[in-house]
Amino acid sequence: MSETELEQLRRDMQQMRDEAKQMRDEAARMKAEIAEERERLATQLAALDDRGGQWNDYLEIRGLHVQFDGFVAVKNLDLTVMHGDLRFLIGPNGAGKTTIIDAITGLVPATGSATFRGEQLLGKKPNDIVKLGVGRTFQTASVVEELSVLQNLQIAEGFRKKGRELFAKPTGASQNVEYMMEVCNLKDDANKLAGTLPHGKKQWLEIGMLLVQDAHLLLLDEPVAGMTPAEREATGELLKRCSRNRTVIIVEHDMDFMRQFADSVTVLNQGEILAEGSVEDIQNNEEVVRIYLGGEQQ
Amino acid sequence: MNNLNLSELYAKHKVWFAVVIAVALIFLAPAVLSSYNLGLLAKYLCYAMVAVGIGLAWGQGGMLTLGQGLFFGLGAYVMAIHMKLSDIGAGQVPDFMAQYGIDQVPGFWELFRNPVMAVIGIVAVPGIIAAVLGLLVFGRGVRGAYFAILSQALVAAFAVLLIGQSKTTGGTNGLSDFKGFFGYDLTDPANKQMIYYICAFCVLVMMLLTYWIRHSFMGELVIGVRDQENRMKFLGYNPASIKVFVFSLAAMFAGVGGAMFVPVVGIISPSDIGVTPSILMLAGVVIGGRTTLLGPVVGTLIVRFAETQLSEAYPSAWTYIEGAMFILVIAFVPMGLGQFKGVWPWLKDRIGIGKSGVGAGAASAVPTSAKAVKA
Amino acid sequence: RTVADKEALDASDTGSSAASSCVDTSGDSIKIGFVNSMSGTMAISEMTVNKSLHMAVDEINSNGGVLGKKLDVVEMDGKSEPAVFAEKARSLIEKECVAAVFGGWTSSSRKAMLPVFEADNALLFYPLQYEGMESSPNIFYTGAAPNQQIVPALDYLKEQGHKKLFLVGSDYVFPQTANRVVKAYAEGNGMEVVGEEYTPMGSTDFTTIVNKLKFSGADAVVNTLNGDSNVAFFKEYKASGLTADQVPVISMSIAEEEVAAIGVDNVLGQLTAWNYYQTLDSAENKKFVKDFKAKYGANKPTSDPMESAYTSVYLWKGMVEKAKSFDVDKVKAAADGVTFDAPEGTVKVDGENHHIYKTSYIGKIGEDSLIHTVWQSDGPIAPDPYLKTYDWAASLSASVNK
Amino acid sequence: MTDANQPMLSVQGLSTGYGKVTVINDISFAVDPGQWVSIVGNNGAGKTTLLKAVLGLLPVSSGKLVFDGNDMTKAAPNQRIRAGMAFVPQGQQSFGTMTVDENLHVVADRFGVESAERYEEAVEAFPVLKEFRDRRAGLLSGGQRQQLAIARALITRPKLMILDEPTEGIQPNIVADIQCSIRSMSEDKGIGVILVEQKVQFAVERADRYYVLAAGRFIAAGDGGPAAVAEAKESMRV
Amino acid sequence: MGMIFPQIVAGLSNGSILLLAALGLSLTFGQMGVINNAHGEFMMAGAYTAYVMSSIIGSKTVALAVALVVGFIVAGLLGLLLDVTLLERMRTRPLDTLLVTFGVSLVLQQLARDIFGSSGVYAQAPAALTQPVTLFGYSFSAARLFIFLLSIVCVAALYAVLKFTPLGRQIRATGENRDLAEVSGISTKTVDHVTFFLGSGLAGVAGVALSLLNSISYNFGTTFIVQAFLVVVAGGVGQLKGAVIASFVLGLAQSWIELPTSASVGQVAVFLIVVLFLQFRPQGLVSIRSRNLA
Ligand SMILES: Nc1ncnc2c1ncn2[C@@H]1O[C@H](COP(=O)(O)OP(=O)(O)OP(=O)(O)O)[C@@H](O)[C@H]1O
Ligand SMILES: Nc1ncnc2c1ncn2[C@@H]1O[C@H](COP(=O)(O)OP(=O)(O)OP(=O)(O)O)[C@@H](O)[C@H]1O
Ligand SMILES: [Mg+2]
Ligand SMILES: [Mg+2]
Repeated sequence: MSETELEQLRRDMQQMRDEAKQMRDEAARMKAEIAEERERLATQLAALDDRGGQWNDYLEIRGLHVQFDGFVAVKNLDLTVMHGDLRFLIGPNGAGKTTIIDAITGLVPATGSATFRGEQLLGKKPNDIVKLGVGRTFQTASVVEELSVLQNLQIAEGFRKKGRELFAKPTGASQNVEYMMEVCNLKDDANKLAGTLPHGKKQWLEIGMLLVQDAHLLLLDEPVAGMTPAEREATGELLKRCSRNRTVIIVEHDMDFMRQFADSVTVLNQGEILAEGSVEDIQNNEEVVRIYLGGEQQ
Repeated sequence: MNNLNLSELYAKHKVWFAVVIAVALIFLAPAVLSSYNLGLLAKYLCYAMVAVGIGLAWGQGGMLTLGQGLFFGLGAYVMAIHMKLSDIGAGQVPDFMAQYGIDQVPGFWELFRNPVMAVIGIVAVPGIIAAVLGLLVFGRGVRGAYFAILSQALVAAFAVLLIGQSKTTGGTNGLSDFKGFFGYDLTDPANKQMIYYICAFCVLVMMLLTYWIRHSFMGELVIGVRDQENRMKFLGYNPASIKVFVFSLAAMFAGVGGAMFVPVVGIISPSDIGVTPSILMLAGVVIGGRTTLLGPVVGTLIVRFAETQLSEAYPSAWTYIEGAMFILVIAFVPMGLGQFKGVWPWLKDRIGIGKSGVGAGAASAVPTSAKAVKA
Repeated sequence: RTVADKEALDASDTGSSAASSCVDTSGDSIKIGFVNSMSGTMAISEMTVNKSLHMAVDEINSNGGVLGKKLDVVEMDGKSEPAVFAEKARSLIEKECVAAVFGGWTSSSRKAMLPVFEADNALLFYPLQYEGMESSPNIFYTGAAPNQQIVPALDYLKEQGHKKLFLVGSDYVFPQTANRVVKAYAEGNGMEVVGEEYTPMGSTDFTTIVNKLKFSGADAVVNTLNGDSNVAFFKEYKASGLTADQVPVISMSIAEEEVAAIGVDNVLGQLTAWNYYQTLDSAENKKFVKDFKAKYGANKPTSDPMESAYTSVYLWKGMVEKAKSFDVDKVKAAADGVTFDAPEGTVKVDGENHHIYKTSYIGKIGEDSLIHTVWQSDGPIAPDPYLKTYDWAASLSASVNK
Repeated sequence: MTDANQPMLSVQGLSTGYGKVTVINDISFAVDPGQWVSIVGNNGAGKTTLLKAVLGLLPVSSGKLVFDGNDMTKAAPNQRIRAGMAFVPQGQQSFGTMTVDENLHVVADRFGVESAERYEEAVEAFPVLKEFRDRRAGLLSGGQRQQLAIARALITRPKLMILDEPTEGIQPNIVADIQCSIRSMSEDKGIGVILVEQKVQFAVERADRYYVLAAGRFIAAGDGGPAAVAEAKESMRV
Repeated sequence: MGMIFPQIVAGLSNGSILLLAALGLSLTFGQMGVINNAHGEFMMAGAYTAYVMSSIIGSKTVALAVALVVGFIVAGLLGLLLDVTLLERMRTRPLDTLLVTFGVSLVLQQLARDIFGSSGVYAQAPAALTQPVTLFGYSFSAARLFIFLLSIVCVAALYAVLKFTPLGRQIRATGENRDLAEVSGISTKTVDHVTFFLGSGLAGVAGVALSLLNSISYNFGTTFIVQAFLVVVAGGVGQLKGAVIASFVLGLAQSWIELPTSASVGQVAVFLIVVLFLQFRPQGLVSIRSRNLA
């Protein structure tokens, strides 16, 4: 090997070492940032005021039945989720989880009954259901792509506006919106068009919109799909916090996430409830393991 | 790079552009134009009123309405009937009815003999009919192309109906030969000028209204409904009512445009409101830029002016020009003149001279080495 | 700075009595205006009128013009839209300052222009047969009034022994008014109207109407359909097994031009009612047809509206020469009794209602795509746009007489 | 055509973006037959965008892409697919108005006599699809649709399989199956795999090689395997 | 009463005319989302083809057969040209195609006027088709019978292509999700062109057929276009079955409503029926439910 080649090699190696160092530094910096971010979030969450719920602030589903051209997607389902509960709804693909949410929020016709705060939800129009304090997110984020993040939140917040208010010029972000942007890490993107957000941020925006709606029954369809572990954690904490004075149902396939945050779990299979209980109960249920959890990885 | 400055200027001082237009319409035009040309301008302004509404309904609300002729016609016929009835004495019937041996003015027309009722009717009839149609159609989630086609069918049906009911509507002849306008003699040039002022005033008021709505919370809702109609339901809004509101407003604008068309032009007939005239009402909006406030008005004035000028010089060529206008603008400059801001940098980018300074605001954080991939 | 002042300044100093007339009579030519549809649905028909107008002007110019002045034509496109007709008429009068305007076809275009001509006290020569019930001091109607076309057609049917009439027409003013006349006539003359149907303009579906026709027991059809609809109607009529011998159709709007477009095999042997056919056997007509073909091509037929438009220019010339002035009021005053030996025969202006005396001809469509006279009125019929002279029409004229 | 020394897919200096916004900046990597390459990165890093560029769904602003010895930088997506790429897009996409069967046939059709055989192979792998073969794909649940999407890609027996977050919305036990089947694809059938994921463990654990994408650039790379998981996670933090 | 049978025939015949006019639209609108306002002008192109053929070919039967083929190709090529030059760049904004094609229709109409003159012409039909045929003692137009059969043949052919052939699957896949089709190995560009060619070609066939009943002029197509769109909308976009039912129902409704009233009322009624109908089935008669929000 010639001298020059050797020299070249040496130089290359040096360069690589430098790069490696740079990367390490970068990683360290990022770690510090994460820690900082966690702290910030924690303090913010602590500041979330406790709003008391009503005595009947719970969801009661009785005999919910959803049928599509003869195919029964949800079978005579009974389900009660109490105020302050963070309920996970899991089950194999096609079990009917999304369909339950669709039925409650008026997207698909269903029979039976679903009451929240004593009000029947079935048979009402989606926008009237929202007015009863029921909010949801969608499995595939559906935000208004041609409006900015801020405007999306304002719209979500403003559904009770009437008459004159509708025609007033929107003044900057309200306290509520400002706060949620902070919580959902959307502050920098406030004026970006929602359509240009990456997948994960859209999910955040969905959640943000749900929160500023001030809904008391929150239905989230795979909210953390497409989020990074750190973001999942943050989302989980936020939702946990929210669930203290609300009723929250989360549909998820991320079992880590479930284990970390679930208060209680309902397992659905072929439109019927297979099991219900705490996280441990579920994990120890052989049937659940067999048809859903499997060998468990991750 | 003069152009660039101009476009920046436009972007920054839109309001001043509007003011300049307003001043030109109100003070300049009557001073310099002959009575004949002022009449033409007044006619263009009538179409501009329709255009403002289309800009709102289509540009903002995404409702491509091919049937504004319906509302234009409703406003116009209410006005025309009023003018006919007030030309003649009480208890008499207008000439076109007499021709069919009718000796009693039907009740729904008699209503508009009263000037106050006529003015109310000009706004209310199109507004209410649009609201009813809107509730029927939007309430069931009909939108996009479906809506466009339905609106076209409706205006076609309306024209057939008008023609078929010639005993009460004058049929294909339409209504013409008016003597007075709310007691003012139509042949007096001073009154013609007054009518012009009314048109200019109406256009400006409509633009102000539109401006206000676009910049209010409602404006955001309208975009929300355009973009994610179903999602809006789950945010607690009834998309239908938002759409109905916008659609009715656009219909009212069209109605007023139609109503003013009658004293300005002196006739209203089904051929002014059929399928093709209705689509042509979109021409100015297309050219001027559907999403902007000024675009539809400016575009309409330009198109109608060009039509008068060119169709006189080259009658058959005008059809080609008109067709080409739709084709080229929509296919290549879909946002019309409103895209003016973007055209220059885009062009420069295409032919590769210089670096663009406009429109890169959003991109400034990212190195801009990429060429434009989407025109 | 009131507008009235400005207008007064604009008005030229011809010293004419017309308030806003600006006609320039000082030069050795005088402007006249044509307003025809050169685009839009009516262009096909109106361009034929435009051609014969030009022919008349060219003839007049080569024979020394009017009062020694050459005619200078300004043309405008009415675009088949009444509102545009009004606009262009105004432009011709106020901007171009023409001495008279020729043109218009549909009743709606005439109705749209009427107020303009009255307000500016200008002159319009309208060449088409129409539904009547109108007479404006500023319009000369050189086409047939109802009593010069519809009434003779009915007289003919009555004479031939037809008793049950079926009326079919396009849904617009002329057919509707014409059919009112038919119904009044039938009532007063022991005939019966067994069906009356209208189709939207441009409609091409006649199955139901022809079914109704077949089941109505009619023995003749009065057809006031317009343009393209005739093709679909006659094809359907033929396919349903009806024939011209059993149930003849007499058409009010099918001229030589249309026969070619409908296809002669579809309308062979059917009847028409007009005041002029290309086949008329007179010296004036032979010359007219010959000149027209020489100018525009041998395959171009001549028709009633064209002839009427051609005649209208000569009538105006006659009036001006009688008045010795282009002034509108003087021309109007001189109009009564002006005659012209037109291709259709001698015509005469009625100064009262501004219509003209015309001879009526019933024709039959022949193999050669031309229309051949089978019946004609005894000399020119006096125009009676309001049908005041017919007893059976009392109810019609009463409603219009304010 | 294939030059023994050349990788099956080689991407050199690729940059792309939306409009004026550059999202992917000067990226190079290569995939060999039978090699499983994972690209991990946080959301918004540009993973999907990178894949779109590789597939030709987005025009590239600079750089070069060679597949199987042919320069395909400017080729239309369908040409790349026909050349042997297969793609499972993000978001459980399928032809919603067509039945499950038709969804599969639309791909299988291309293979003439072989199409029936390939079709059977695909439905064997995913029993749900067999069960719902006549249902419209748009009515399936999210996870069922995802399985359909993978089956559709498998039918082409690709040389290079490109998957964009294939496990999103899939039940845990099937996720494990998917991992296994990807491994067997590359190992047994010699298919090259590009897997894009956020779930680092899933992506890196059994991969041959991994890259970490952030803000449109690779910020780390290494060989896959259980040991590499922590490493990759570390460089991905935030 | 004796008119029942003839009226049913009239209604079916009208339905088949609507169907023929709407068939191509149903394809291009349903599968590609293109709202082709120039469809009527493609029909006009077909009709003029029939005219030209009947004037240059001696045997009118041969002329008609040739015209059907040539009309298909002429209109198809016009469509292809339109697609390649304009529509291709507008795939992402289907609503805008409505206005572009309106411009195209203006231009084509004027072009027809400049080429063939503004007066109507007519194509001589084969003698057999101009005679009445007698069925159960009633005379009917043979041309209408021919059109009825032709429309059935066209529908069946189109249905078969869409449902059972690889091309059909590709057309549907492309219509639904262009990117996904592309990454499934379908050349969407080609498929789109083929689809538009077929759809426009069908307009040409319709034009040839309808020239048997009507005169041919530059506004030949405008007579049908609004109603054809209504059929597509009422039937459910992209749904052949829906289009078939909708056109016959509307055809029958129109002739029956027209019977006691008038043609104008019949026409208006058809419009209103569709508007009211959409109250009950906003997606049209036959619609495919999807779980997507958008
Ligand atoms: N509109 C519909 N028509 C017919 N079948 C439907 C319809 N909507 C849902 N289904 C069926 O109902 C079942 C339940 O679907 P659902 O979306 O609720 O499942 P899921 O539990 O949310 O699954 P995943 O976890 O995959 O999202 C599925 O088999 C699906 O095919
Ligand atoms: N159509 C678009 N127009 C403009 N910018 C876009 C568009 N699509 C994506 N982007 C931007 O490109 C960047 C990368 O997006 P991309 O979808 O490639 O991310 P990703 O890594 O796949 O994220 P995820 O894991 O959430 O799917 C993001 O910043 C996003 O905002
Ligand atoms: Mg689901
Ligand atoms: Mg992605």
